[in-house]
Amino acid sequence: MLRFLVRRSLGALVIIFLICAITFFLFFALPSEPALLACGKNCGDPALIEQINRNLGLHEPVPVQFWHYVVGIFAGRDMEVGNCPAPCLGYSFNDSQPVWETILDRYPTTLSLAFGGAAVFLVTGVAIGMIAAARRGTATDKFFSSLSLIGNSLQIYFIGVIAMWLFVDTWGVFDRPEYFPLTENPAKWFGGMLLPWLVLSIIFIANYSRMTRSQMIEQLNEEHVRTARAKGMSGRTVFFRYAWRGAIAPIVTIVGIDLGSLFGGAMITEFTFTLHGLGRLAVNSVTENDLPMLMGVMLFSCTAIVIANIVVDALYAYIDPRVRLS
Amino acid sequence: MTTCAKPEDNAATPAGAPGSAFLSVRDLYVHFSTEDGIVKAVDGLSFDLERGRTLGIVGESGSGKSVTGLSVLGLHDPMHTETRGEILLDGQEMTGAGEKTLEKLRGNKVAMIFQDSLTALSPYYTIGRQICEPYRKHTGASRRAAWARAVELLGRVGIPQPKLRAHDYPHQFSGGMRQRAMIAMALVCDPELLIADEPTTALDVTVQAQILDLLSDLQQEFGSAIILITHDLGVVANTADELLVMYAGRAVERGTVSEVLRAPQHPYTWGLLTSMPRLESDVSEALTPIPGAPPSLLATPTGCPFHPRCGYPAEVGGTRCEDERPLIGPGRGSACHLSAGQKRSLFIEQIKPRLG
Amino acid sequence: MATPEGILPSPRDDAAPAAAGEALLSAEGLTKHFPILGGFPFRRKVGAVQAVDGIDLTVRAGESFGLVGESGCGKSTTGRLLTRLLEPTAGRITYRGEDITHANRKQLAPIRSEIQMIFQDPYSSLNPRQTVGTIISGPMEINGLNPPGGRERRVRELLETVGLNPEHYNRFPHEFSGGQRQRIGVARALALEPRLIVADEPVSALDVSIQAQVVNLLQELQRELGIAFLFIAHDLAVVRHFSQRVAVMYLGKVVEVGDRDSIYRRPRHPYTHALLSAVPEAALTDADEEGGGRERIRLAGDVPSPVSPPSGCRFRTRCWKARERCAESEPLLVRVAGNRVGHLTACHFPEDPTTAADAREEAVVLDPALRGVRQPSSPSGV
Amino acid sequence: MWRRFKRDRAGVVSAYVVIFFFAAALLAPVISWLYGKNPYTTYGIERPGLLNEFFYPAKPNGGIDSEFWFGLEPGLGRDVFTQLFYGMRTSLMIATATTVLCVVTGILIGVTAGYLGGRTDYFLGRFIDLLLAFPSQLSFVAFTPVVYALFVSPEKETPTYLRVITLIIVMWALGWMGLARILRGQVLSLREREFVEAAKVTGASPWRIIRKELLPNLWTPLLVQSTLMLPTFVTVEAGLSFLGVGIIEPTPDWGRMFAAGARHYENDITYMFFPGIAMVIFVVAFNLLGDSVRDAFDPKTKR
Amino acid sequence: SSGGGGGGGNGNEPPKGPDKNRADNYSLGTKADSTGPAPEVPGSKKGGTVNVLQRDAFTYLDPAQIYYADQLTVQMLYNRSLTSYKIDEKGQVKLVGDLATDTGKVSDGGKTWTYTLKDNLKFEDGTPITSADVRQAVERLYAPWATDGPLYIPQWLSGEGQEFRKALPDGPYKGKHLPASVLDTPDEKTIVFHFQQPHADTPYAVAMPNIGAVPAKGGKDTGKNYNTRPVSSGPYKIETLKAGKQLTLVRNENWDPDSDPIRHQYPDRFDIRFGVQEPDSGRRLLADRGSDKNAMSFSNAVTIEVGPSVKNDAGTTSRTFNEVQPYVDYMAINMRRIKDKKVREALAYALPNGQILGQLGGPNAGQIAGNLLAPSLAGWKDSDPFGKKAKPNGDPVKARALLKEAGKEGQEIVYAYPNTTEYQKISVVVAQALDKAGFTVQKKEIDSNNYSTEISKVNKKIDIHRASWGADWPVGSTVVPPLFHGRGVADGGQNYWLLKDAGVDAEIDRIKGITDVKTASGEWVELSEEILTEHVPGVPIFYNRQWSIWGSGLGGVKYHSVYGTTDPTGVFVK
Ligand SMILES: Nc1ncnc2c1ncn2[C@@H]1O[C@H](COP(=O)(O)OP(=O)(O)OP(=O)(O)O)[C@@H](O)[C@H]1O
Ligand SMILES: Nc1ncnc2c1ncn2[C@@H]1O[C@H](COP(=O)(O)OP(=O)(O)OP(=O)(O)O)[C@@H](O)[C@H]1O
Ligand SMILES: [Mg+2]
Ligand SMILES: [Mg+2]
Repeated sequence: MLRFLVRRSLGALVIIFLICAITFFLFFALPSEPALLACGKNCGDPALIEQINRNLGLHEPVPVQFWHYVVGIFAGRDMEVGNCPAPCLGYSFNDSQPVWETILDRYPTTLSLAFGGAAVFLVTGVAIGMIAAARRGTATDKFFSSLSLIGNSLQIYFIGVIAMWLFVDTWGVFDRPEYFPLTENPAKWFGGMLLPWLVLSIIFIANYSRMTRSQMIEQLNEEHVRTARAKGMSGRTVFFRYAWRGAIAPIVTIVGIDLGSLFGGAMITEFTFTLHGLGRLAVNSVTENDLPMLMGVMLFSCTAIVIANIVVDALYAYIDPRVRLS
Repeated sequence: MTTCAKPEDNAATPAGAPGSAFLSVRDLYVHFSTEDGIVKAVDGLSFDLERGRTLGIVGESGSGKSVTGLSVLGLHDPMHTETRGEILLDGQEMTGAGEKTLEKLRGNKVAMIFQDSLTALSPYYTIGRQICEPYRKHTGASRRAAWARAVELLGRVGIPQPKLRAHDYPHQFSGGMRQRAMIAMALVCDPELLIADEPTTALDVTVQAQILDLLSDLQQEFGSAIILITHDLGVVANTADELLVMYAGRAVERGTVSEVLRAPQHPYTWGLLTSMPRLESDVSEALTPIPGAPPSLLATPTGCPFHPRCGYPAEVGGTRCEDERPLIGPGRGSACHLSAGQKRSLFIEQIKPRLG
Repeated sequence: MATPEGILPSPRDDAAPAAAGEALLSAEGLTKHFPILGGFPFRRKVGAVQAVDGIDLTVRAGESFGLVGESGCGKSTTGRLLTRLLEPTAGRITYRGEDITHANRKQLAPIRSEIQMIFQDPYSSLNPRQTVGTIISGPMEINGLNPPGGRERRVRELLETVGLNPEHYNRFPHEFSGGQRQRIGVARALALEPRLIVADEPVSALDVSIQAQVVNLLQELQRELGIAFLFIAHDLAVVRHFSQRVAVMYLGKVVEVGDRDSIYRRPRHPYTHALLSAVPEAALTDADEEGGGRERIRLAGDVPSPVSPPSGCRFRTRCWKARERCAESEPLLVRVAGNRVGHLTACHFPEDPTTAADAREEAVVLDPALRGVRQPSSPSGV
Repeated sequence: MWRRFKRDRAGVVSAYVVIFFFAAALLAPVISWLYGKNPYTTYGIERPGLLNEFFYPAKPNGGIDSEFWFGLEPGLGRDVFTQLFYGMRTSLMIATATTVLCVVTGILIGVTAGYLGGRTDYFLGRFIDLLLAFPSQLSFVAFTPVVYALFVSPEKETPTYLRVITLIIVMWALGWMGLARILRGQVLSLREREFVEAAKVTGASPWRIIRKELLPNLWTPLLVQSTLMLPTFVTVEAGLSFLGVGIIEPTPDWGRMFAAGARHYENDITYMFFPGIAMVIFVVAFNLLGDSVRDAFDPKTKR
Repeated sequence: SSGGGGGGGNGNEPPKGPDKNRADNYSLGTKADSTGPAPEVPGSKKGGTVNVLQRDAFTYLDPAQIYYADQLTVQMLYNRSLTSYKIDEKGQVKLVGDLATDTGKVSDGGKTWTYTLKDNLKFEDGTPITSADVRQAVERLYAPWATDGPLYIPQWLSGEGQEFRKALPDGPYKGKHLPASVLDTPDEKTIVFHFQQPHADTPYAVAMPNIGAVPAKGGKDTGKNYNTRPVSSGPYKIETLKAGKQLTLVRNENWDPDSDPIRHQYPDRFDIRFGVQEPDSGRRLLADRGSDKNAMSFSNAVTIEVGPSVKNDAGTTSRTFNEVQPYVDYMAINMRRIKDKKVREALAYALPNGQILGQLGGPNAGQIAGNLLAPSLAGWKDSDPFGKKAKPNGDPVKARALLKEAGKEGQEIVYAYPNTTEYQKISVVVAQALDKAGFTVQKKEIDSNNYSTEISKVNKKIDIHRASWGADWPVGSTVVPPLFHGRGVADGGQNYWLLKDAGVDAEIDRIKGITDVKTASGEWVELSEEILTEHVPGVPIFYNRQWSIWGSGLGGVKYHSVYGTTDPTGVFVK
């Protein structure tokens, strides 16, 4: 296990470095010109563009810039705007804010959204899947399966808007979505995130409910589940402990992937509900050619994804003792 | 005491007041619907069992022994299985009972040892935990007490270093150890009825002996009734009180162990006995299995299901064996059209010598 | 550990008439230790199950070699090692003179069809998503066998041979009873007409009639096709009936090996004695009832664990003859005085085949767990 | 299996619905010819009076009438009916191709990694991680124009087939990793099962074990994932077309239609209704079909 | 009205109401106009919080860097420049002195401009605002980081392009200052600009937010980092800024209403939230519930998602406006590739303005343009050389004829557009119309992030593309030179048509030299008309409109016709 973690962490570092390098070279070598977005209406002036490029540190060759970037992460660096302590991800091209702090400022929102949403779609999806599995082949099964699928076939930007219109603007049953720090006011935090969670989960639920349903059906037919029944375990225990345990592995896999990607920001949800998380930051940094911010967001999200996957793989061995970790 | 049963077609005559026997199975039919048609796994089976007694069930492989066991616990999936008939456990009807009632009985009053121990154990939980669970549920014991009980039982079924091995997962156990774990799991609540489906097939004889002793220990202590499903006639001979011989989903012979083994009445039983290898027998001689192939449960032969493989339809005469289904009476008896005299003389003349 | 003397009898010494073939598959010092992982959250190796610990054995062409022993003593592991499903921790496996200990899949390919295995747990060795037909015809397909009349016909034949209905062709494993599943496994192993079958309890779940049928079938195969068997079983009567030579294992070691008669009639190792004495027999005749009740030796003491086997002789903790020496030095598997050629025993104080029973009687200690449960009917004895 | 499937009524109905969708997509030109309109003509802005000042259909219900059965598209005023069928044609073709590619890749990589284990697993696993974590969507958005520039003269329109191929490749590169990881996880525990050993003993090659022994046991995640994948690709494709990597106007596209409809729902619910309902029906039917096929493949579920 | 007409392609009604954005609405205010306090807004009350919903976060709060409408709007609340625009309820716009007592005194043939600061001007911390602070504000524009804001004043003072920075390479931060011959502060209240050339536009140029006051002393000016916390000279000061998320402004107690002719200080605070998409803000303001009752937006417009509902809801008429903005959308023609004027004319006739506008929301979103200058420019004259108002959907017949004349039938046109939903649709109508006129269209979509970069490349392989421009102040001098002067032919320049004509250049230089704004204005308009008809460098498509809505709880919301946004200076909570 320790060996596994060490090996995987090393792999993760390599991956993160690779992604970092590739993205850096791709985006910094792209024919887009960030300077043009920081020149207001003065862009016709090549001298100004050069000036801006110097200000942004873009005048150096890309490998040198990359070197500075990497060094900055570990040792901090002196920048035109001032000293940037480690871990230094630079300053936004756009509003000159330190990238690291901006991301740290947005991350709680993203984490809240990801974890809360995941909790909702996991619980709901798995519950629906279990109901469907327990009553497989019946109308209940088809009804719940269809229900979750209808959710899936609609899109966040649509359901989100409708939900806001109905639940916030028309009936006022929910608070207007907004992020409040959990540490300051848990109740407000919950109230502010509830609607985004619900809407975010709608498109995920189908995947979980269907995966759960089919895995559960498979597991319920296993002989060892029959043994559990023969032991007098209650229907619930059999269902939730024995069958569920065997059904869990692929579900954990998708949770890992989904959570990983949510950690990188739920773009559409954030836009729909006017939340300020990494997703919005990512989109804005792309549209504004804000390369340091883009790199920063990317670094965060790819780290999250890689970690999520390591956790999933480590979990496999606990979920199924037959799996050997190496 | 008495292994009494009534003829299948004679439901009107109760053989003793209901509930007099601890377990009484009446006219049990278990049918599976499959791609190819209806599999009549159990086709009209009746038997009774008293407390403190052991009923051995032997018979053709695939003759419905395990299915019968499962029916007693109500473990068939009702969606795919048609179960008819009456199973009374201590006066309680099991076939129609609700899941809740059954849950309380299973693992507690009735326990079952499954045949296929690797697949019957959950691969996800440690052996210890799997044994603990029914104990905690049925006795309300604490986690620690239950664990201690599990370790104790593992020790009793002969698992070395039970404390350590209780933490193992089934795939880390050898076949025999799994089976013993399975047995420990069934015994953990000192059940009043134990259905042991080939409990010792994967065990070496010394351990087997130990297990069988353990079972009788249980019986002595708690007056439990045991249904011992096995192929090993030796085990039956040493352990069971009564014996039921099954063929194609039906009982073909029943009686006390010594009655059936020493004076068997049914040609199938004769076949079984003669095909058994013995430690003293001559190895150069091939074993003598019953000729022919086991019947298809999809289309069981008409009349006596054994008639295509039986050597004696001629003795019965006519086509009676093909047409008429022989009945088995209550108590000692066999489902065969041969007359009692014929049975006796045929056994003594033709079969007994071969048993040597 | 195996010593030079411990190596099994070479074919030259062998006097058994039935197995006149040369060594087909042999193992030297074969060892398998499973690591035990423990601890949370970081599982580390905390010990090893010494499932098989340096055994030597040879299966000769065309013979049936029986392997009996305590459950958990490493029989299945041995079978798996010999079929190269497990990577041995140490030791050497040779097949027809060729070292296959570490052969890879490509190198093994030509002999894969020659060594087959029947698995102990029939159900888990059957793919739940394949029909019986697919399961049995699979090996033929893999090895490009095209029996006359097509594979399906062959499968149906095989099904019939093992006493299954050919109409079961399209059924799935879970629809079968335990015994039927086991027969599917047998049919699968037979499909390739191999030279050697490692049969791990192939008949244990069968009723005696089918068992007889299968044993007869195997015997026929052995006789007519010269198929050799490594026959792992608990039913000593069946082993005796089917195997020309028998090895007795205890806790990862072979404790006694020899030809059938000599093992069953003149066992020298106390454990073999105990085994033979414990065979339950149906009292079919009055004679059985009266005189046939052989005395059952009950082994006392805790079953030692393969994780930390006892020093010296592994059986000593339960042996009625154990003395200091047993704890100090490990007995070698040798031909002890009084044994026939080829009968090897690993015991410092082997039983005298004739007087052993008497000596045994006093030494029998009842397992405390079983005390008072069911006394042996009468110690009158043999 | 077939018989088991036929007994599942919901499954059969779903199958018909799905077949209907694919047939309608294939026959779009025929439908359009019979109906006498095409999806490209901007009826609304060519004929005054069909659209109002906001360029929404002037008639109620999104301009449904005997001429335009499903009404008109806001803005350009094209015929929704033919657009929908042509759109389904584009979307289903792309989504199906992508799904097939993803499933095949997912199986190949996932099962290989899981089955071979060891170093292969490690590196394939890291490769998957890399792709999962890589900001591929952004990169594609950034680089598709560069790629187009490589293949297409800067003065010529990018041909639609190139867009289709690019889109398929992009979605393929984005989409197979999840399935691969799930399969890998499943195989990790399957390969320890005894029947795999049994196959090994008979000399089965890893390839055969994967195909014959493991795959049948992977039907469940495979079907569940792939049936969900196909409709998802329809919407992903719409999303990508907003980001500039997709099928663009005037090629009709179902996913894009739905997204556009969702935008205009307040003022022209009809425009969202038909593509939306079609989408819901398709997604539900396709997935129920997937479930039914799964059930049919499972020998233990009987009806 | 002069700017009226227009209308969509289908003869639909244009938005009603008087058109405030007309050239004759603009004038220079007198000294009297420049004295405070600002006239009371009828019904106004003090107190309350105004919630502001904005789509994009403000990139800059530092007045030195502000150039875009939304930031121009918000800075009015905390920043004062030398002059500012005073807009009355009728929409009359007067340029008046803000920090300065009037719009400036000119001397030296238009080269020297003198401004006197009003009394009682204070920063938020109570320190008085002196001419040194104004000098600070100007001199910091010389620092290398000050690249985003308008650079008219430093360039006029010290040289064109980036040349000027050499005069003070580090800005005022290393203790150096511009010599008095360039920028003079003879006393605490006077500031004198000595330009290299005469600049009649100076009163407008000093209305840009970066010609205001930045504390020279006390280390408050932290250079580039001043951006996060600029010191207020206006009625509100920054309370908190959560970058990218939220900005709150609270009363500045040190602001003296009597010194300010423009601004009020009614609400207690402004709570500005960023990231609210336009359809969202539209829906919320339309729904008018809870805290949204007191909400408005500076620059978010009513989009077509909610447009019809807003229009159909009679209750909203009192809380909306729909006005023409000083921005023109046009289709630029690459004159280096389409050299034949006839072909360009054919293009001009062929383009379907009405249909294009239709995809963006129709007449509510804009007004069909006849020429390249917005109606709000001083001296603007209505003209329609290509008959766009009569035939908003183009004149394919005439276009075809012209093309035939030129012998270029089937002429291939590479049409580039940003790859967004709307412009994809627009590409359909454009291609269709050009097709009808006998062109062969090659549509090239360009990633919208890179669109502006791509179209401003000199060697672009594009024949026509959409672009737009807005005046910095309502005089043609901020439109014609950057768009048409040959100097603008550079990568990144706004001379998208790549027009390089000696005659035009000379004419531009000539008009620049005119010292009277009024004359110059007229000349700019004439020049632009001439360029359009003589050179046909592009095709005017439409003038943008701003359609705003605010919550029913607010009063005093009006249109800021120079910035094209909602003016918050007189807003109060009812
Ligand atoms: N789920 C099922 N579907 C269809 N047929 C079944 C099913 N389960 C069991 N059967 C059939 O029912 C018959 C009885 O099975 P059962 O398991 O009771 O046999 P058994 O007597 O226990 O045999 P064995 O000694 O071999 O275990 C067999 O022929 C078997 O094929
Ligand atoms: N994968 C494994 N991991 C750890 N221990 C194992 C594993 N497989 C087997 N063992 C251990 O190895 C020992 C020998 O097992 P094996 O299966 O060979 O016994 P066996 O002789 O076949 O017994 P039985 O007759 O009961 O089947 C047992 O103690 C078992 O627990
Ligand atoms: Mg059975
Ligand atoms: Mg074994």
